[in-house]
Amino acid sequence: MSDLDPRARNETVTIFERSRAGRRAFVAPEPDVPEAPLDELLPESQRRERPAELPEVSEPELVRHYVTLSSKNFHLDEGFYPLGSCTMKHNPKLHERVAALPGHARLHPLQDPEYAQGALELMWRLQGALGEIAGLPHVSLQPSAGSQGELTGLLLTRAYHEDRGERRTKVLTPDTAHGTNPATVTMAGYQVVKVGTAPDGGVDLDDLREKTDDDVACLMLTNPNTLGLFDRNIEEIAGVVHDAGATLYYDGANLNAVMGVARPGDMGFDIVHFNLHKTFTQPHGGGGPGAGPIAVSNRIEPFLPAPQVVRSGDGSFELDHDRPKSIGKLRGFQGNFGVFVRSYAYICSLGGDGLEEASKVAVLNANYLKARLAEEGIGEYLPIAFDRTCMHEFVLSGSEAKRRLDLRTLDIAKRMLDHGVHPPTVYFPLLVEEALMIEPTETEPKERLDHFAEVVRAILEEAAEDPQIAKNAPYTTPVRRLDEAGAAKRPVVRWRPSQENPGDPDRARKAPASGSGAM
Amino acid sequence: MSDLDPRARNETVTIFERSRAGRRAFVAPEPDVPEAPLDELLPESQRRERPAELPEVSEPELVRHYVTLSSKNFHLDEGFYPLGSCTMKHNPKLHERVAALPGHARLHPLQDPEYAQGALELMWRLQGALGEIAGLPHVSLQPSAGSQGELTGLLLTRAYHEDRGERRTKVLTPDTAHGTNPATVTMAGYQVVKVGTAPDGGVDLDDLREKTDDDVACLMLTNPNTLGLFDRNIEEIAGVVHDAGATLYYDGANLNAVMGVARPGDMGFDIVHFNLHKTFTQPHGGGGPGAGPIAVSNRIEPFLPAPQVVRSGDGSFELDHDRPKSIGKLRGFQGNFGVFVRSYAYICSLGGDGLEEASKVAVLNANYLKARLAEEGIGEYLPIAFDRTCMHEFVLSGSEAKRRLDLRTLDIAKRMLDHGVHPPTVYFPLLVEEALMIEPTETEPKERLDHFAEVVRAILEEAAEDPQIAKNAPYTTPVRRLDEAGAAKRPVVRWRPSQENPGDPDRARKAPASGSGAM
Amino acid sequence: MSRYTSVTDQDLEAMLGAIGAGSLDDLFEDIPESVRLNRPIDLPAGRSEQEVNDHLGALAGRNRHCDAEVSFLGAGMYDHYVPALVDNLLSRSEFLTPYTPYQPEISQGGLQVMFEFQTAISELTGLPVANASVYDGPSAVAAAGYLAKLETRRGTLVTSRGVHPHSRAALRTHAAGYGMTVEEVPLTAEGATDLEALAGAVGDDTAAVFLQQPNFLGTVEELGELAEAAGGSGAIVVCAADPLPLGILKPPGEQGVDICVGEGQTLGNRLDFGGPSFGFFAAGERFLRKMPGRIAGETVDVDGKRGFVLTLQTREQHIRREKATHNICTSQALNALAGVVYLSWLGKRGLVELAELMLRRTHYAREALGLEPINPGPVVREFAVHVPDLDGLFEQARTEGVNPGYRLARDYPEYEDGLLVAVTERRTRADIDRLASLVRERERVAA
Amino acid sequence: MSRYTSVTDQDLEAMLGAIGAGSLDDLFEDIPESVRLNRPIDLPAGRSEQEVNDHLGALAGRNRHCDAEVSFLGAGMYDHYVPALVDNLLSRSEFLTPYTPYQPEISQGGLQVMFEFQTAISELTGLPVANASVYDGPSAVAAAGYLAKLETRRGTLVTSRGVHPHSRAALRTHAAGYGMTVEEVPLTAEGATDLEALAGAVGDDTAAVFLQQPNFLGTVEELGELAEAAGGSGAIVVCAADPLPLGILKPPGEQGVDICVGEGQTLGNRLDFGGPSFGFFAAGERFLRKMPGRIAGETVDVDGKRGFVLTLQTREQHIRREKATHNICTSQALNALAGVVYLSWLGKRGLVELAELMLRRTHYAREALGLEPINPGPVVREFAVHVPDLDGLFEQARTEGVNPGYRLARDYPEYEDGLLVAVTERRTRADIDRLASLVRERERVAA
Ligand SMILES: Cc1ncc(COP(=O)(O)O)c(C=O)c1O
Ligand SMILES: Cc1ncc(COP(=O)(O)O)c(C=O)c1O
Repeated sequence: MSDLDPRARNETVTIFERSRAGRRAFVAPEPDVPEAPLDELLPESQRRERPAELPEVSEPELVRHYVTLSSKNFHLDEGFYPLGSCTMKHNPKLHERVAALPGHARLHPLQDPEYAQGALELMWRLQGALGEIAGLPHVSLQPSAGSQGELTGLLLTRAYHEDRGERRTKVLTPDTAHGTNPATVTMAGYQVVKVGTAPDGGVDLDDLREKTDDDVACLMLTNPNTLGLFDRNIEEIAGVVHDAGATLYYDGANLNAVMGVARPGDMGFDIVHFNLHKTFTQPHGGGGPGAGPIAVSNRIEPFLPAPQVVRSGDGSFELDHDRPKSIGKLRGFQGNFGVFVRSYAYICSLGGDGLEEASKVAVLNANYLKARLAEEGIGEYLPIAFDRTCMHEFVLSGSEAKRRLDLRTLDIAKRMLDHGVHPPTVYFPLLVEEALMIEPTETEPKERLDHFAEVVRAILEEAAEDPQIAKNAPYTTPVRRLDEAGAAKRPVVRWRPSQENPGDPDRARKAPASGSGAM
Repeated sequence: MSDLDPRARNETVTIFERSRAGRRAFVAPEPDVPEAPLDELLPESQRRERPAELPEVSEPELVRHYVTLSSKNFHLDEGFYPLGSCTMKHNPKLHERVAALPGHARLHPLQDPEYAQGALELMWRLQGALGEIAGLPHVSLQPSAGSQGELTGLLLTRAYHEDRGERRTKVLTPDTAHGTNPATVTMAGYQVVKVGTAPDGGVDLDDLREKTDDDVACLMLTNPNTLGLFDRNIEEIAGVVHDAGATLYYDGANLNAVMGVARPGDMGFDIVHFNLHKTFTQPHGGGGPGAGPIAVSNRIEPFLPAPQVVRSGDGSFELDHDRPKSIGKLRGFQGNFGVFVRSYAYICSLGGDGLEEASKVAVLNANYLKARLAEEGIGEYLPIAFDRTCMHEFVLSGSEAKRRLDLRTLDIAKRMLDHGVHPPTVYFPLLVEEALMIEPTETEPKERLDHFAEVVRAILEEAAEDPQIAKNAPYTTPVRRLDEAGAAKRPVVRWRPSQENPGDPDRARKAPASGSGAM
Repeated sequence: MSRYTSVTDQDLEAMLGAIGAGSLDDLFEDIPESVRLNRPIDLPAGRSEQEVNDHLGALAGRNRHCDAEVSFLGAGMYDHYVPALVDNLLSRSEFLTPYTPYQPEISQGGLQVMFEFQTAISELTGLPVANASVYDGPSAVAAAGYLAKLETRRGTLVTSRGVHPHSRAALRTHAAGYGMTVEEVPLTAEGATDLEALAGAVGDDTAAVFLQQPNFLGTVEELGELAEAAGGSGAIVVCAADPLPLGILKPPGEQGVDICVGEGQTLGNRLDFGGPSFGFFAAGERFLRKMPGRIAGETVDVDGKRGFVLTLQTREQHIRREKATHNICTSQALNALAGVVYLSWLGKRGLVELAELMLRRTHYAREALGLEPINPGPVVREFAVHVPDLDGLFEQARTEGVNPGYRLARDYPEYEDGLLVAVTERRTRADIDRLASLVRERERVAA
Repeated sequence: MSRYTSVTDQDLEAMLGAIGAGSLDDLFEDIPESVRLNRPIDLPAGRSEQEVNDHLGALAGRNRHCDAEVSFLGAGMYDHYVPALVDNLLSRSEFLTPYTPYQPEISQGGLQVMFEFQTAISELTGLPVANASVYDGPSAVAAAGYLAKLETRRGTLVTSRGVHPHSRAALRTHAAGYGMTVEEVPLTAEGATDLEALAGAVGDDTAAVFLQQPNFLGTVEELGELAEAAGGSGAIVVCAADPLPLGILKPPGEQGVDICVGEGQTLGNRLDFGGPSFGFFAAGERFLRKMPGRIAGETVDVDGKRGFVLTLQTREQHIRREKATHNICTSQALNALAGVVYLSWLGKRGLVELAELMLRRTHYAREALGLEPINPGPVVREFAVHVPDLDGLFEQARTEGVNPGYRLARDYPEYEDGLLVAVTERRTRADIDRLASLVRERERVAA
């Protein structure tokens, strides 16, 4: 039977197990300098005794190994990917082309600004565009991702308060907040204080007022929040926070809902981070790279990281390292420039109206899918958590499916894999039981949304007859459900040669999972 | 059950069926010239009345459509591809990079040679390398593929004879010849005369002598021939042909066996074609592009196609269009330059020894696999057609498998698809019953050869128990055996909109194979 | 051992052992000593990837490509914008590395692409059937000649001088093989095919007549009239067409043309100094079983599932051998893929928008240059003008990074001072005005 | 409608109908009027792909990249050759477009890549466990500081001035958050970390000590001695290392280093004007459950089939929230993929060959320049020298297309006339000799 199994043909073998002593994909360039004996150049004490055990494979087999691995990934160019909070929008191929231009890809980060004017102008233009979109005047592109943007925001908050001689100790985060928010609070040396959620899904104003005192340094908010709901009371919230002298931080992961419609700055936020790998379509790469630029108000500006890209009188662009009040550097050089190129290209392609259209269609798609999933046969099993018009995403509860069909959200998600669609984000936000967080994004056509609704319906109908099918799903994936508990209990986090000495060219062939049968 | 079927997720829908009126992936650049009314610019008589029915899709769906299609192809970077006579050797990724350089990819074919010196030098160097490898002094890169190289060779032969006042009418081809040889003979206005094969797999010398008269213009030979055997009598053969005043043509499809070991020119051949997409690793692209340069002896040189790349006294490179005796042009411009870039890069990477090593390992791999397939359990069902040391490929006969297992070569090939290896060339050459023509190439490691042998063994063992399994194979491919007879009887060679008028945006949704279920 | 091979010493030993050979050289014993090379190939030693990359980069650096100057060169290949998704899709191993799809069950991607390509070409040309590609435009013209021979058994081919010089050359070269003569019909003083001369040239022995739309000078031909005059005595009417202008031009298939062929480079393919690109070949139903090259057809599998195969292979060399309708085997599948992806990217409206942009810019350019036109009538994408001081213009323009276009004299002695100027969506109004100002400058110099 | 969205008028109507909304704007009713923008975003209008392509091309054209000059710039990122297969693999949608592998059953490609990456980093550093990447080298250093705080609860961090200035800056910036002070230990007159000063600086409140191998000046540090002095009082010894020299240098893990971090750009990543690249983070077994970032682990599925998952997630923000060992979420998976593919391309022997080539060229260059060295001892890939006429050298060199390297004064006032020269396999002997002759020329001018 296993011969009939399409998976039989790609057994799992690591590149290390494919290694055979003597093979090579690399040939060194001509040695053109004197072959001085190494011990004249390196002290014995610092010389490696045996080479690192890297694989020895030819180029053809190296390519096949990674091409075969790639085919085991589900990806955005394959199908629907409604992973809530991740904004899996289409990644235009143009962006990869322009990012690869030698003038971008082969530019050294310490190149004299005089010879990097194009790069600095691109960053300067991107700063301007992000500032306009956020409604805040000053931008730093440096942070490497959203979570580093958050940390930057809190370090700026700290610097701001300390500059005013204040030492505040607490940061407020709603109980719907993404995990990076509280984690960031701790890293920034603050103490987390949770704020509750009101029946309408927004911030519980009374709870907020009660917890906001002059020991509070900041309130971190996502708006629309992780329930996909826009907080109608945003102005009151801003008022409460500002009256207490605290800063208001905007987690920009959900910015894709409001571009051109409303701006965090106009809502009263002091600091905003952007996820360029979400709203501005940097490909996610299986977990990065991304970039988390921040935009801030005038009172925060003095503390921004160094260097800043500035335009000097003669119209040329400079890197300003001389920022006495700056919090310093979060990372090396000027940030993830390669990401800036893609996001800038995206902004150029869409323009102002295009960005506004993107947000409006994102919200349209979410509300349409929400309506389809409220239909009879689905809605009674997966009720919407907070029944309001949603923004770019929405959250369903699997509570009823669990109660009435003995079907957990995890089972529904795993069964989706057999249907060739990526499951939504599950079990987040925490306050929704058996949550399914669904974000279709604006680049999905109606057919994909309809198909997803039909898949959900089919899974629920199937479960009504036999829940076991979903409980044992998936069936058609390269592997089936994996033993995660076992993996954590006895962690195997690197490959090790089997018994035989690693030098033994035959080790791989002897190794269980390998051998020619593994081709 | 179909839900469990991995194929359910990629229904077959053409890009035309995905079309929805109003969608677009293309946005036109700013119109920057006066919007003159079209009827002032185009006569009514020549204006199109209704637009061509091209698909209307967004970029994201366009990308997904073709990415999904691509995943239905088996390819060389996925696994073993021993397709006899096709030399499916690894295609180095470097070649795609250098071919894409703007200086190559964006160079206009009519650019003044003064501004195309790099391209002309590359062609000149490639000509030199091919001449040295073939052992013939003059090279034309113009032919687009092997078969056009063959036609060029016969047109040169015709011009050569006519220049000497002779009108010959016949061309000899062995019965083992590839189909393009006789087809070319006819296109070149000659008559095909078949020469038989001797018991040792070489040309039947007696038959050759008998059929070689002064009406014979040329003998087209492949050496090693399509049986993978080197003709030991090549010198006698050349003698016979030359004594009759005919030319000796070398079909270079099998050159991968003898680079650096023996040269067609030294064997007495007058004209050689190369398949750059075989021996010199131009990727096959699912059926091209390729290139079929030719190398010729001095007596043939005057008739070579125009233009020729020449080096002038001052070391600069020119295109010589002034060739009074030239047969003219086979195609546009200078040939498939993009292919030349890749093959030249390949020659630079390997160098003289590397090319020789390539041939030697190709022959080693073929003989090793031949030995593995002669083992008990395989050899008795798939005997070797001509039991000699083979060169880069060899031919087995499925006669015994058919007789003893009721298993046809076609069934063996189809069953291989379930094992994730590409079948050999089947039912060619014609003189071998139920032929399997196997060419592993030098870039395959021993493990892949061993695995292939095990696959063949497994298929034969399985068939011994139940031949039906193979007869109904494949099972795990995107589609199973297809109705080719039906396709030829009622040819459907283009998509047509269903009943509804093509303009109807809903047509695709209504079309049977389409609709959202088809995502 | 090279970086592309894998035979370790252990492998070599084991493999020779299994073969029963003592050494690698034993495997070559069938090759007579007398024909052995017995010396290393006389080529430079192999180099590292980095060195080869740099060497090829240095060569490429000595070519002036279309981004390095403002170029109005056309004459058969044109500088169009190729969208990034074409490069990305063509770089996928799944499309780049397979052979011709002989095993349809594992080649549905490539086969469906061929089917979609055939559909798109059929739509553009207005003819019901198309193949999956031939080598290029000129060889497509030659292939049409061969088909005409097989179909009509007549002896002569007649072609307008408006057909691309390379197409006419390829036609002559091939015709010399299959034994036909080629006659040319001149152009009128307005640079269009001479209707009367054409009518006069066609006779009972004419197997086929060749036209081009737009013709080599960019003239929009009166295709209907010409086809009527050409087809009268039973000759097959062949039209070579540029696929992009077909977005707004009346399809040849609607004007009495039997076979429409053409150069596909303009459809998402690179210039590549002349190749690889692809040729397309579309025709009336009756020619289906005489067409050259691969044709994909729709069918179903044993489960009734929709699928595609190479069909009507009894036309082809590997089945019919000397009786094949053409000898072509490897053609241009990857380039045709670029073609259909590009056309799907343009889409129904995009193709029209692009063609109209080209049309308008062509006419704008002809006026802006203010030179005496060779073909004063309707033109698209290209036009020809008389330039009093052609050498002077080139000399100055080239030093200023402008390439004025193609000198007609090379192929048309009758247009001694002729310049052929091509315009695409890549050449902005500013580019055109720059060429125009150069022209005026030369005029001042001359005056 | 933009080219990335698909809502036709029919779609819009149908969708609003299903929603029960009258218009798109109805969907935004929750947003208070008072915070609405109510005007278009003030940005240029959208442009066609061709126009955006040309605009970005024009910007890129105004940067002088490493192929446009002979550059000896290093100081943290280096111009290494990236093999073509890395670009090709990274361009595959299968690797480029997925999110973090939250669904392991359909993410085995990405997860196995992480596992292989962790193995390669473990081999290079000589430490048993590694994570799947952090942002970059400097933030990896800062992350090690945070781990040290969680582990030791001590208050100060001590760093050698041989650690990259950006790493020290990032450490200070982060430490200001998690409330620790950072002390610096000077370099000796030979440009190595001052052993005694280091020993003196370390105390009972020292949470971690930071070293770099080779250090910022290219000096090969006596890591063993330093680690011994540093670790004495229970401080965690952290070493930042350049992975390529580790091919020939004794692994930090074998010399008493607890945590080895570093910048991964040199492993198959582009320069990209500073990012994205990746940082790696390797440590002793005991730190496994305190590591930052993703970690892939091997396991089996319900059929007993080998597979990989994200493991030990209880360290991470999405599970542990405020108790997480770090806040990192999105990291640098694609860059780490480039890293492991590059290392597999180099292979066991290639890494050594490349590192030895760099070592020899570095020493050759230092001699060829004939300038007074700042760090006369063993160096690899980089070295520092005093240049009497630094401005003059730069002025002339830049006009001749040579970039002499990095001016140390920017980060090290103590090396006012200091030049940091980096050498890779991209800089040939000829390139080095060219810089040397420039240096001598300046000396003649000065004399
Ligand atoms: C709401 C929210 N905040 C913050 C983050 C963290 O962003 P990053 O992954 O770029 O660090 C995410 C990403 O998942 C998010 O969804
Ligand atoms: C022996 C032989 N001759 C000629 C050819 C024709 O070459 P091409 O496909 O390049 O026209 C082939 C290709 O299959 C072949 O194998």
